[in-house]
Amino acid sequence: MGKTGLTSEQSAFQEHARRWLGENKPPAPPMRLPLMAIEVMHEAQRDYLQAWQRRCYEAELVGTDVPREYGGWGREGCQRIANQEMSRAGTPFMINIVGLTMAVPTILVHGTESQKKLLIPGALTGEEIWCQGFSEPGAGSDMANQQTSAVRQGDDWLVNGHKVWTSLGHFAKWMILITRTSKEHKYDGLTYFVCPIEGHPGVSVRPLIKITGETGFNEVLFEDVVIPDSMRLDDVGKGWTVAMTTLTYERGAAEGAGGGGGGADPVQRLVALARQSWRDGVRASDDPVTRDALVQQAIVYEGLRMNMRRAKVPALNDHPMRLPLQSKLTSSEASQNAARLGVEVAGLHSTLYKKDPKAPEAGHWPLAYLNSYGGTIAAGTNEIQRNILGERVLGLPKSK
Amino acid sequence: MGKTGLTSEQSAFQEHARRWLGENKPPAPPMRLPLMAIEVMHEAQRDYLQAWQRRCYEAELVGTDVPREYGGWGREGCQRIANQEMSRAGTPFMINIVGLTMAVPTILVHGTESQKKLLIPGALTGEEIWCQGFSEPGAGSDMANQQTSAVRQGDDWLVNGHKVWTSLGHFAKWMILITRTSKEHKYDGLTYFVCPIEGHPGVSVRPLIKITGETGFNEVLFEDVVIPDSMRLDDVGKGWTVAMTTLTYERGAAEGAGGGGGGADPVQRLVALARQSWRDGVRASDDPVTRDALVQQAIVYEGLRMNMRRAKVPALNDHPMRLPLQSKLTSSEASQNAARLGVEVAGLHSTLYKKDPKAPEAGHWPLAYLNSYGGTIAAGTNEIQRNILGERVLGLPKSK
Amino acid sequence: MNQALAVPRDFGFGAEEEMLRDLARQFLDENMPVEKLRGLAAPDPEPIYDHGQQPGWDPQLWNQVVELGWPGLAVPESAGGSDFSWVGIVGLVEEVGRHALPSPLLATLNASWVLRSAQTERADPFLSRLASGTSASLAMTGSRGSVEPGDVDVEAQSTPTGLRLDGASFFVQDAAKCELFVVLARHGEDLILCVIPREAKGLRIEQDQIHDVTRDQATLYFEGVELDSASVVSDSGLAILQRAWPGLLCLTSADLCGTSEWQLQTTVEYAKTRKQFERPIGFFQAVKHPLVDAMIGIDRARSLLYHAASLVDAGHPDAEMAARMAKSAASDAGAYVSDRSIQLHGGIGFTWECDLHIYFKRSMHNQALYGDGVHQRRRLADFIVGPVGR
Amino acid sequence: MNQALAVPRDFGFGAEEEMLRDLARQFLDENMPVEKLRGLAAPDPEPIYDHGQQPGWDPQLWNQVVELGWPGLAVPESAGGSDFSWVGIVGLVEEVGRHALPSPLLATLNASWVLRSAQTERADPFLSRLASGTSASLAMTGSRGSVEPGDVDVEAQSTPTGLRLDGASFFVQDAAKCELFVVLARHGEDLILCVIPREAKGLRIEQDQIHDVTRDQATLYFEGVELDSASVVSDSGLAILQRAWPGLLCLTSADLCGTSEWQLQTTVEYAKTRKQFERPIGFFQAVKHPLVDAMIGIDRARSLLYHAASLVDAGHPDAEMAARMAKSAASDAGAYVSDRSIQLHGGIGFTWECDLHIYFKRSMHNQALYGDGVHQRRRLADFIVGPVGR
Repeated sequence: MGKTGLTSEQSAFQEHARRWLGENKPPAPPMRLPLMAIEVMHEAQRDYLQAWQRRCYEAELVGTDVPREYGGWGREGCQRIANQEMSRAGTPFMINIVGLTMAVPTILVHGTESQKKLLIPGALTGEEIWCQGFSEPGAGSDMANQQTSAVRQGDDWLVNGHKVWTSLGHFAKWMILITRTSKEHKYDGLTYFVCPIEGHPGVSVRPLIKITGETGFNEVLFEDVVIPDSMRLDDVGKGWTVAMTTLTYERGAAEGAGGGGGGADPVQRLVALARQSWRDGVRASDDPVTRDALVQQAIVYEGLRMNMRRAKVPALNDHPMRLPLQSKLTSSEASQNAARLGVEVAGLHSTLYKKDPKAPEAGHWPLAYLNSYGGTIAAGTNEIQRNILGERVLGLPKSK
Repeated sequence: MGKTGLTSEQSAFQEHARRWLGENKPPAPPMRLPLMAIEVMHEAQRDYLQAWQRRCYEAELVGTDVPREYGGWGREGCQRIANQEMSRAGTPFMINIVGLTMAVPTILVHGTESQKKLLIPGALTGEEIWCQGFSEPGAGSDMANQQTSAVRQGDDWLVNGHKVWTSLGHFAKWMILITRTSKEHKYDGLTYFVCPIEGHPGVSVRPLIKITGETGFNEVLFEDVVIPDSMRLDDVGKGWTVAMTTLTYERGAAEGAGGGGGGADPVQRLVALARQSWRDGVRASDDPVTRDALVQQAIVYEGLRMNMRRAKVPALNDHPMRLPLQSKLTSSEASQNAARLGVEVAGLHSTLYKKDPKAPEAGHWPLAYLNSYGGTIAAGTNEIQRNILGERVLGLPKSK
Repeated sequence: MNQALAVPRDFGFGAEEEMLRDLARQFLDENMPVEKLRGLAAPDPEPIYDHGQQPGWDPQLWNQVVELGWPGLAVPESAGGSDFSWVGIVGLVEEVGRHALPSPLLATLNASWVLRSAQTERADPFLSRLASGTSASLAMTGSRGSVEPGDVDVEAQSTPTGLRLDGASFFVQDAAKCELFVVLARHGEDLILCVIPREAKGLRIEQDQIHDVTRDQATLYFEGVELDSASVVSDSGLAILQRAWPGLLCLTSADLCGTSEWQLQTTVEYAKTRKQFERPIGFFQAVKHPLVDAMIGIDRARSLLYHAASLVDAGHPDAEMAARMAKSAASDAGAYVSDRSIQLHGGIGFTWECDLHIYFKRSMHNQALYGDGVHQRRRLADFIVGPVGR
Repeated sequence: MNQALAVPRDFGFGAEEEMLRDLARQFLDENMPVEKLRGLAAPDPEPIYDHGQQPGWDPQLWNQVVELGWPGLAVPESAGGSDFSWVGIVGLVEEVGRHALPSPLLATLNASWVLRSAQTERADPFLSRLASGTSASLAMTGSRGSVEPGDVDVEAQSTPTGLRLDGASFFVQDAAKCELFVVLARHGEDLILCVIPREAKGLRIEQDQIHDVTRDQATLYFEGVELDSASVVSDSGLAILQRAWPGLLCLTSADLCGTSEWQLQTTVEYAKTRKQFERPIGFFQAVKHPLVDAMIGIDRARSLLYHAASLVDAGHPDAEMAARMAKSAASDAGAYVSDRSIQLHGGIGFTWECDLHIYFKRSMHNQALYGDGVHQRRRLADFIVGPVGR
């Protein structure tokens, strides 16, 4: 290993990724580009992002560390590099984020050989979009309180229930689904399935409208939906364990199959906004209180990047989960605070929304601020994240 | 009632208080004047403050609303005015703060006629200093978890136990004391006494040293201490109820017998500090980020004053306890934040402590910051205050 | 200091003020329950956010409001108004905010306050019209979105018959609902204050696309609008606005206090009923304590607000300082409670079907109007710390 | 951008760095357990705070530290040091902070770094002395307490035999423990850097009275101190200090990260054992969540710190920016965890007998040294937002 901490294979891959991204930046999209999965509403957005994922897959930037027999590229420790390079290049995010960062890692750990061969390749290319069925109207933060029932019927399971908060559900071919198979035990009564969505009898997907006024997440209803037992992941009653694997990946504790990218550095965007905004007769970028706030954001974002880097250096980590488990919490709050600062800096112009030609960046700041609550609420509210960190890392007694 | 919201008696009293305070500001003390009871360490401080309380008493600014038969002045709604005028005049606080704001109101509600006649007059003049015995090493925020035992022996009670956090204990003639008289019931097993302290057999008072390096509060040990039953306040097993009366007064929910005064407006002090401190080549008072922070403090303090005023206008209060129950929390955090800002503004000079001739205001800012934790911890930590507000005012379920 | 004695200890909030406030609460509880608000302001978002449709309001209800005399509250009795105390009007506006009422009421109260602050008889005819129910809005902001008066992009040129206006005025509140505009325009060295009807020839009103669904906002383009001399209220526009400013700050602060209190109480109710981990979520300190902090912030803002309004009523020189403190506190409390209301509701709080977003956006809009906390504090520093360099 | 490639992804924290850090932890665990620290630094406060006695330290332990070679870590091998990486020294200093070690180590490391940054052979004799255990401290601050280099109150005048110093230097760290002072003085247009022994004739050392009991601080009065030419290291003092600055910022940040981590872990342990309402207080979110926030703040500071140190090692032009970010984050994290550590301990945390106050004060002192978060951010704004007025 050289001075950079990379193996020679990794260094070569980094060179490749950087060069390819430099030469293959996608064309400007025909519509406002969503910044995260929860903003994907229309088919045009889907088509654009799906095409981009396919190209990244073919350039080996997706599925990089997945074994070749499941459609991946069989490298080691290169997915992280691909993600970082995409982020650095400011290219669009991977639309199949649920498939790549949740489903694939979970199937790799808990799936059978035939499940792996059936499900992983389409997730990597982006052809088969995935969604997640962990949230219910009654469950919320208490994820173990699942009510969607699965009842055994010979080789099949009969599923009834109601999932919410399902990003990408309206485009999904597959869902990772937690169900209740026993009412006797809260945690041990859960079982984890892969469920077909698109066109599957008894499944209805209805878009929910967000506070932004846009769609992008859904409720999914199950009425006597049949799932073959071959679509079960791991044992009956082991759903909680499987879900923990999934969430470990989603919460950033490990690397999935490639969820990189996601647009320009918010700090640079904020600085640009401040340069064109006025505060009491001076440019906001010249106002010391605004400058202090901008620098606070810059420090937070640089801290996030350096945390990611430090997480890979065992000697600089007392507890292996201490940094990884922070990342969902800290990155969602960084985005929220940056967006709120953008609203403040824009002043009266922050009243203008996305279709107003006078709105800075087509209403990006109020829109991003409203959307940021997706990040601080979904996938375990940040209150729950703080419990998890206090309990799993600091060893404090459980609050629940 | 006139346009000022005061009765004519109150207006006349206000005039009197203002005039008297204008003409009778006490001479500069021979030592650094403590800013709160927890800072009273030495006899010289006590003597100075006791003399000042006596003069205020004689000017009818203390005990103002207490009936004449118990040594007070028999007015109505005038104590608040006296307190405000003292605060406005920036005169020293009343040393017998525990007696005036806790013991006297409690005895007035729960005491017998002879207890009132015996105990109240000396508390008002300041001749007999009071302390409080509610805190124990094991109890902390869980005030009902008292372990100090009182066992009936004929007409007396035999008390054994250990109290801490006792401001003024080393000068006190009396203590208001909660004891456990039954182990069967957590809340109904408590009984409330008045206990002689100075020279009383079996009582030892030991000063504790604060993080400032100064004394000012004590631990008090009880070894087979005899208290006559005539010193019991209200019924056996009613101690929790009596204590709630006491704390209602202490937490600012009602007016005691006069605990006003307390020194200069911290915002003016901060501004003066900023004028003489330097930040990167400019005076801190010219630095916009410091200016913003100073104004934040000014808004908080003005808010505290206006809250006090609004609390007296029933039409502007949806819930009668909403403002009063906030005051301990908000005023202690205001003091803490102001002191911390002073430390920041002083920059490198904040490293200098009280005996350094170069220290701004003789080390006031680091000293005040360290002392401020007395305010945020004692008398129910601010965490407990937030529980109380959430439960009693907002009606949320109990957290404990 | 002695002037402070003239300010009543109860902020002047007496029986009449209480009656007006309680009446307003009852009237709006009945006539603008949240179910109605939702149907009116926040039906399907697509037409509003994507196709330029203006969010709904209830002109019928406005007629009732006019009958109740609210638009004339700040108008002197001589001009047919009721010359009500500002602290009383503030109490009313809190109720307006609590119900997130879509209406031209605030714009009209603001306009009447500015006209009144002109202290000239030339304003009387307009004040009379406002008192009898003509709605009006202020047009005084340039394209930079200055939140202080004086930065205008409308030029007045003398013509043989009077004046002629060219340029544009931005961020005009509830313009679609208003019949008159009180316009600030540059005329040589002066800033003049004039009043023009929405039908004026050469006036083009272009509605902004905003996120708040409880109001509208527009840009007024002046393309050779002719003014006769009766339309010009004063040529001391800047002085008038500076005089009026504390009052305007109070009304926006009051609306913020009202929305904030609704957000707090709605979230408290949810925290009492929503269960997680077998307990109402209000049991958890991560829910309870932020709600307490929100309450504390709102109470600070309200107390400062009543004080500021009482100084406006007294014509006290500290009114500007007090009003800026109130706006800073109200903006910050509004931002905090808005944030926590969504977060503590969890998933449902992120949906359009939950009413929270209506208040969130009204509050966010109000935080920016007349300047947020940072802005007010910059101005306050001159009072509290002294000018830079002294 | 390409320069960034030269910075190792693991911050250059390799096997040697890990070994040094682990050794330091073990050595200090054994030789400066908190019980010893308490007895040394925080016995009866009265002699220290009221009668000018200096807080205690262990000169014997310092001899061992010298034998371990720590004072020479930043000294080039040519001058007898070990030329260790800055990121490794930072790791060591974190352990020093974690044990709140009273010693002249930090002062000496800082002094050696400045001398080294002089990049002149005239510094070598002094660097050799430091490497062999002579302690030293920087004297470079004027009476205003400027946290940036250049504002000095010491004047150098040419004399027939060399130079003569008059004036005073303030806020000299651990002066009572140091044998040499690296002094910045004004000489005409230049700022010269010179080294004088504590016994120099005309040098009067007056100890400050400070709250931190784990260090000392003094004012040096120069009353005609004579300098020969060998004592003058350079007449480019300002440039040297600017070059050295990122390294100095890193060491204070590292000490802060160390004290903060101790405060966090100590409070976490207390929260696991202290019971209230029949539960360990760590059960309550009002205790748990602030501890998590403290951890997050410390981790941000640590990651930024290793990055900054690696840029110092690389001589990277972004080192100043990174070091200021680290100091801002470390100061803010230190302030937050200091505050919560006392508050969450409740009554016992307010007493002298509890060790928290020792760390609280060391942290408060370090927050001010070289400028707090607000100060660093003001300087950072020029990098991140660009200069005012551009």
